[in-house]
Amino acid sequence: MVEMTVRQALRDAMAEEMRRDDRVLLIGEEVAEYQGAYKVSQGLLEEFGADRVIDTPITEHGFAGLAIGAAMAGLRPINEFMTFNFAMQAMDQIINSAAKTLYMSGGQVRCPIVLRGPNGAAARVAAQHSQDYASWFAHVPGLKVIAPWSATDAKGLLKAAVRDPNPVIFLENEILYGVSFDVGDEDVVLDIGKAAIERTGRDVTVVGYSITVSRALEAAGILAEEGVEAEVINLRTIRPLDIATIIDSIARTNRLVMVEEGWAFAGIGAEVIAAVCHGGFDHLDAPPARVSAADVPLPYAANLEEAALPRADQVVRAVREVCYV
Amino acid sequence: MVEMTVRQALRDAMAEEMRRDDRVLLIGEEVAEYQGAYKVSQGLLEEFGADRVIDTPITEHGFAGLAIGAAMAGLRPINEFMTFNFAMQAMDQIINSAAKTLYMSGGQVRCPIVLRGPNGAAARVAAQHSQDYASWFAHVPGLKVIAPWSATDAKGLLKAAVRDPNPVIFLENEILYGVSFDVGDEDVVLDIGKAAIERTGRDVTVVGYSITVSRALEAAGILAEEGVEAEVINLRTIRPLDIATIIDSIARTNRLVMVEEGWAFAGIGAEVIAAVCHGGFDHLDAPPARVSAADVPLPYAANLEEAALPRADQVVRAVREVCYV
Amino acid sequence: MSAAPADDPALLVDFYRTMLLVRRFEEKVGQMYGMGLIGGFCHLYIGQEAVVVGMDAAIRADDAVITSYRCHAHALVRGIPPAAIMAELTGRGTGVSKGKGGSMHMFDMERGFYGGHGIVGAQVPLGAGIAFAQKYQKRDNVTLIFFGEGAANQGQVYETFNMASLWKLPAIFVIENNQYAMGTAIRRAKAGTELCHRGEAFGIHGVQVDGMDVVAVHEASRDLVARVRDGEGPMLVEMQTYRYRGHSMSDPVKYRTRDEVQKVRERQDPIEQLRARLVESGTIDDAALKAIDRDVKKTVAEAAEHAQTSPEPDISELMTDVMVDADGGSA
Amino acid sequence: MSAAPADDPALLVDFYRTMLLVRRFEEKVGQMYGMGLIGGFCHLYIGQEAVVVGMDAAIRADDAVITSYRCHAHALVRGIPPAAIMAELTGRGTGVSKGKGGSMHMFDMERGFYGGHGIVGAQVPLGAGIAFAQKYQKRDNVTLIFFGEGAANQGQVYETFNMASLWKLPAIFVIENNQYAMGTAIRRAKAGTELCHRGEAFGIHGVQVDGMDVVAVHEASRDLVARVRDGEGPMLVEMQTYRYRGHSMSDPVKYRTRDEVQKVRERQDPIEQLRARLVESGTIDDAALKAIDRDVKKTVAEAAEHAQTSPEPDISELMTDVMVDADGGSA
Ligand SMILES: Cc1ncc(C[n+]2csc(CCOP(=O)(O)OP(=O)(O)O)c2C)c(N)n1
Ligand SMILES: Cc1ncc(C[n+]2csc(CCOP(=O)(O)OP(=O)(O)O)c2C)c(N)n1
Ligand SMILES: [Mg+2]
Ligand SMILES: [Mg+2]
Repeated sequence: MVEMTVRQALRDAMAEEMRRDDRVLLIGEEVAEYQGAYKVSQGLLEEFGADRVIDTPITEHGFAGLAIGAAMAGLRPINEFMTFNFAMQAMDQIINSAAKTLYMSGGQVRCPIVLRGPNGAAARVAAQHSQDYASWFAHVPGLKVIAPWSATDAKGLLKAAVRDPNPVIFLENEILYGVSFDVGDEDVVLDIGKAAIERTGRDVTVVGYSITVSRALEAAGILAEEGVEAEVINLRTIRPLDIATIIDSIARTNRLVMVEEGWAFAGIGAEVIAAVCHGGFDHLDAPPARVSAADVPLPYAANLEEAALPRADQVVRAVREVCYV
Repeated sequence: MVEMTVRQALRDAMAEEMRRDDRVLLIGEEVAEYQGAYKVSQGLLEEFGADRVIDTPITEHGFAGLAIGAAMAGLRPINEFMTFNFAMQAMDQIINSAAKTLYMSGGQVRCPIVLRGPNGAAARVAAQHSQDYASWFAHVPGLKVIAPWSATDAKGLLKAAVRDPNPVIFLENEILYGVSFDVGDEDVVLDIGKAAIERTGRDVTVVGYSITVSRALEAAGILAEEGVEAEVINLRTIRPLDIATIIDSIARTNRLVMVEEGWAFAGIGAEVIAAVCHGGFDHLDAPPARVSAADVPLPYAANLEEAALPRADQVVRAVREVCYV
Repeated sequence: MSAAPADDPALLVDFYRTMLLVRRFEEKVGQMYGMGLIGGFCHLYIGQEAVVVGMDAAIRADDAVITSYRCHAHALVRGIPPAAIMAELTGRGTGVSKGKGGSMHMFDMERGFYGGHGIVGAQVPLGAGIAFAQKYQKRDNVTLIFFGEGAANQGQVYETFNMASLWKLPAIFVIENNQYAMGTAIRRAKAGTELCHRGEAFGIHGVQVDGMDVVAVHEASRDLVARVRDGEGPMLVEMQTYRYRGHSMSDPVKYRTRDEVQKVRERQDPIEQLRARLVESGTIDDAALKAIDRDVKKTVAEAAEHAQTSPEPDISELMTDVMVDADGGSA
Repeated sequence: MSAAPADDPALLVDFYRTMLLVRRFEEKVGQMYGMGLIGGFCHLYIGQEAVVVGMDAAIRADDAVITSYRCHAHALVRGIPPAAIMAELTGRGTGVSKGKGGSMHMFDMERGFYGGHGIVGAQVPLGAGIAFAQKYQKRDNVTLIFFGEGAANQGQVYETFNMASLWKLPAIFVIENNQYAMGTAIRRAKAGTELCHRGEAFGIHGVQVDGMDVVAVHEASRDLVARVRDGEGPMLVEMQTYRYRGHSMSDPVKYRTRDEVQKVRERQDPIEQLRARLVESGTIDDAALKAIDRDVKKTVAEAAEHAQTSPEPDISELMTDVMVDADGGSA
């Protein structure tokens, strides 16, 4: 076991895949000379050169469209959005070109691209820089959507994403970049579409993705002291959703709390609950609960920001409610 | 009672509001000289002149941004997207500027704009022209989201949207434009945020919005012949969602079928089910069911298109399942 | 370089045949749409034939082409069988996109035909991406990126000009200026100079060409293609052309007079112009013209027949092609 | 028109005072950020003072201004109390946006200050919309739309140029060319000609101005504002300027040498240039300079004090300002 930050894991995944396949390239704002706005591409320009690590002008619509076209023409671009907030400029190309063209062309035009970057809230960057796009992207057939939590997730899933022949949305988290995790030292490629049980427990199933897995685990620690054993599921992939793992867990715990950093309305929690109702309604001994961001644009003030984002104590409270304790 | 198409209702709503308030203007592609790509703005140029009925170049990002800026500066623009598919070009301005600026400015910068146009599938226009954006927009605080079904809805809610001091997404349906409905002949302004019960019934609650209300009513007709009485709820407004009306109905029927034309994953059906679980779990005698579009980009071929979109027979089947008949 | 096109009778006859094929094909499409055999949006290319025919003849089979929804002609001249295009229009399983794309979404990867895109302007960055791939792979190919004069107001076009110029991509931006974007005459939507200058601030050389004259189109294109292939970087050409029909089949065309259309047809029709030239120069005689006519009609009739008799896609196709399987198959 | 600024000593002294206020304010912000009193992204304006000071003095109080996230200076010169800006930076309830917006999102509707926008380029169409409203309401106002040279590559800028020109909107597009967009030097991101020409294809006249010389800025601005106010339509100005500090507080600035920065500071500093001019011309003496210095320091110190002692917003503010109530209140 070695310790590694999520940032390093992402970097290594890209470097390894670029070594393996020379069709893989990295394109985005400040990815080359600056080494990434968040230093995720540290060293890649030096190793792979300016033909494969490409700084773009500030033109998300254009460069994402260009990268998508390049993928259709046989390359395997990794397109970094400095943050996913800026991907809204490129939304049409992501949805109408990347996600739909394989189908519209009767299976001819492939688009093996990874669209990656930090998603959701960072620290105090306010409403325009803090949105979680998981539910938007996961809504759309033709895309795969991944949201890693640990360094293992980050590395194994990013490698899988690069190798996948489909467009993959890869939602990172700026706050997790600096967090260290134990990782196995081999060159693991994880399966897209499989959730991970990060902690087992018999009393309640707590489902999270990305940074909310940390919140869920914190909550599980607190709950354990009260004698409540929470099972914590890290979704890892959001589309396709590994509903089997979730229902399997609920079949044992009979209770569900969903924790997401995005807004609740038509969010991932809504989908998980609806899918659980469909496939595992009879397992539920209590109404499933959601812990989400407050239904507001994210505020800047420290106290308001803290109040807006999901916290472990809210998860604890929600668990107590569904467990009737 | 008079008969009126949804197209006329929308037109009249705009004309009446433009007569009432000279800050109201219509801007978009082909809204003036062409009288609207779908003829919704028929006659408005003639009555209100080119200063208030404004044809734009094909630049959704730019003109929607411009209209949003004009709203911030005190006008009350109605911004037509020829279809909502093209609003993806303007997504950043809609979300980051229109929805979030009031909050970011501590309540100072208002944005009284209506962003309207046809949403979802028309007939055979294939994947890039057929997306339902209801769940995307409804995910975001700071927006109101309306999806009228009947001519009454269309007129009363569009007038309310124009008068609302907030940004309103107004999702029309191209196929409904030509459908006639009985309407009261007075100048009604409906409440945003209130659902309508279009048919009462004791056995199951069927919830739809926009064109799926027609599917739900068709299904209810078929079911009635079998002795199953379906209550059909027309959401009318999607954000804020009138969950009270839904739960109230389920308290009587104990069963829920949600019909939406969009994709299921993190869709409006998911939200309705999650919200019902939260507020009315104990009323449910069966797992709530969803009828949605097939999880694919919409195909062109007639047979595939028909198979992809939700139909009354699927609603009937879902009702039978939740009613265990 | 081979002989100038004006001196190459075989090439000119070929242009004639192909333009006629496009014209007759589109006329048939119009009829079939009227009969309800084709659905959705359907945009005909009638009037603009010289542009795509003259340009396509200037590139190689391994080069790439991308365009908008108004794509039947581009697909035809790339060599996609007319029957496969027509079957796509009728939504049949033998269509070039298996019936899933329809009129606006034709693709043929084997022929370097990248579509067929429904969103105005979307093909411009995509096309630059194809050119980017050509350069990345060190192939001496070029990409033709067709878009309308209406699309030329979309911001992504300028973002693309900037990147294409910065990175010297082998892209040719072709503005098909047919004077109208739906019901909007160009002067109502475009401020400033002629469109051929719209790339200049980004360092992209632009030319304006009479897009009703297939020889002029072809000569200009040969020059541009040679320079772009040589690594000079992207270029822009504004083709001045005209569409005779409505924007799409559902357009009542109230924004211009019949007279305006009639004048263009009489004075500038690309097919008539070339025919007159071929006849005057004695390159072709009446019998040969008739033979071409017959041939083209037969091809179109067969395509139409095929498109009506082919079966709809199997219903199982609904769920395929959403994702490529990891093992490589599309399922 | 009033006297040329070069002949108006009071105006020049005022420029000096305001530029110094911006400089000292931003220096203080930098310190407070370092102390952890300010969070998130924070972009300082140091080096660029002449642009906003010279331009703002050319418009009226009822005109409008909109800019990017690098907005503290624009807010200050519009007359927003420094204490309210500083309290916004520390996220307090007395901040100009009630602490909800932070560094990038300052607004003051009473002073025609429309923000403070975090998305690169977003303010350009928004600004055109404000100009549209001015024209619609038949007011003789103008809107200044500030954006960076990096933002000048965003497509929405060209869409806006086209509409602003078509509709003759009273907008002035101000490119603050500070040579860098984050870590990207302009030549690495911009193909083609100088930025002042980027509007020409859309019929927008452009000028290039030494943005380190407040007098030059002001003179050019007076001319542009007068013409735009007169209904000549939109204009564009490229201000050549320089930022001394990193892009934001978290930028290690490895993409240029200290020497490069040092040279600009020594030779072109806007405040030093004006001071030298004022002293040489005898307009101001040492004592007066010191008094201004003292004044400015005091203002900044008071603002900083206020910003640290004001309470955080009440926690109930979390859920307010998402929607305006139908009755008109914001709740
Ligand atoms: C982004 C977007 N906006 C609007 C439309 C609707 N639309 C389809 S074609 C068209 C006109 C395009 O005109 P032009 O670019 O000149 O091409 P032409 O149709 O003349 O070939 C419009 C407005 C669309 N498909 N996509
Ligand atoms: C659409 C978008 N893309 C990227 C960013 C990240 N970003 C913030 S500022 C900036 C550089 C902008 O440079 P410039 O326009 O020159 O303005 P300056 O910062 O120099 O004032 C970038 C890339 C963003 N905020 N929005
Ligand atoms: Mg056109
Ligand atoms: Mg800059």
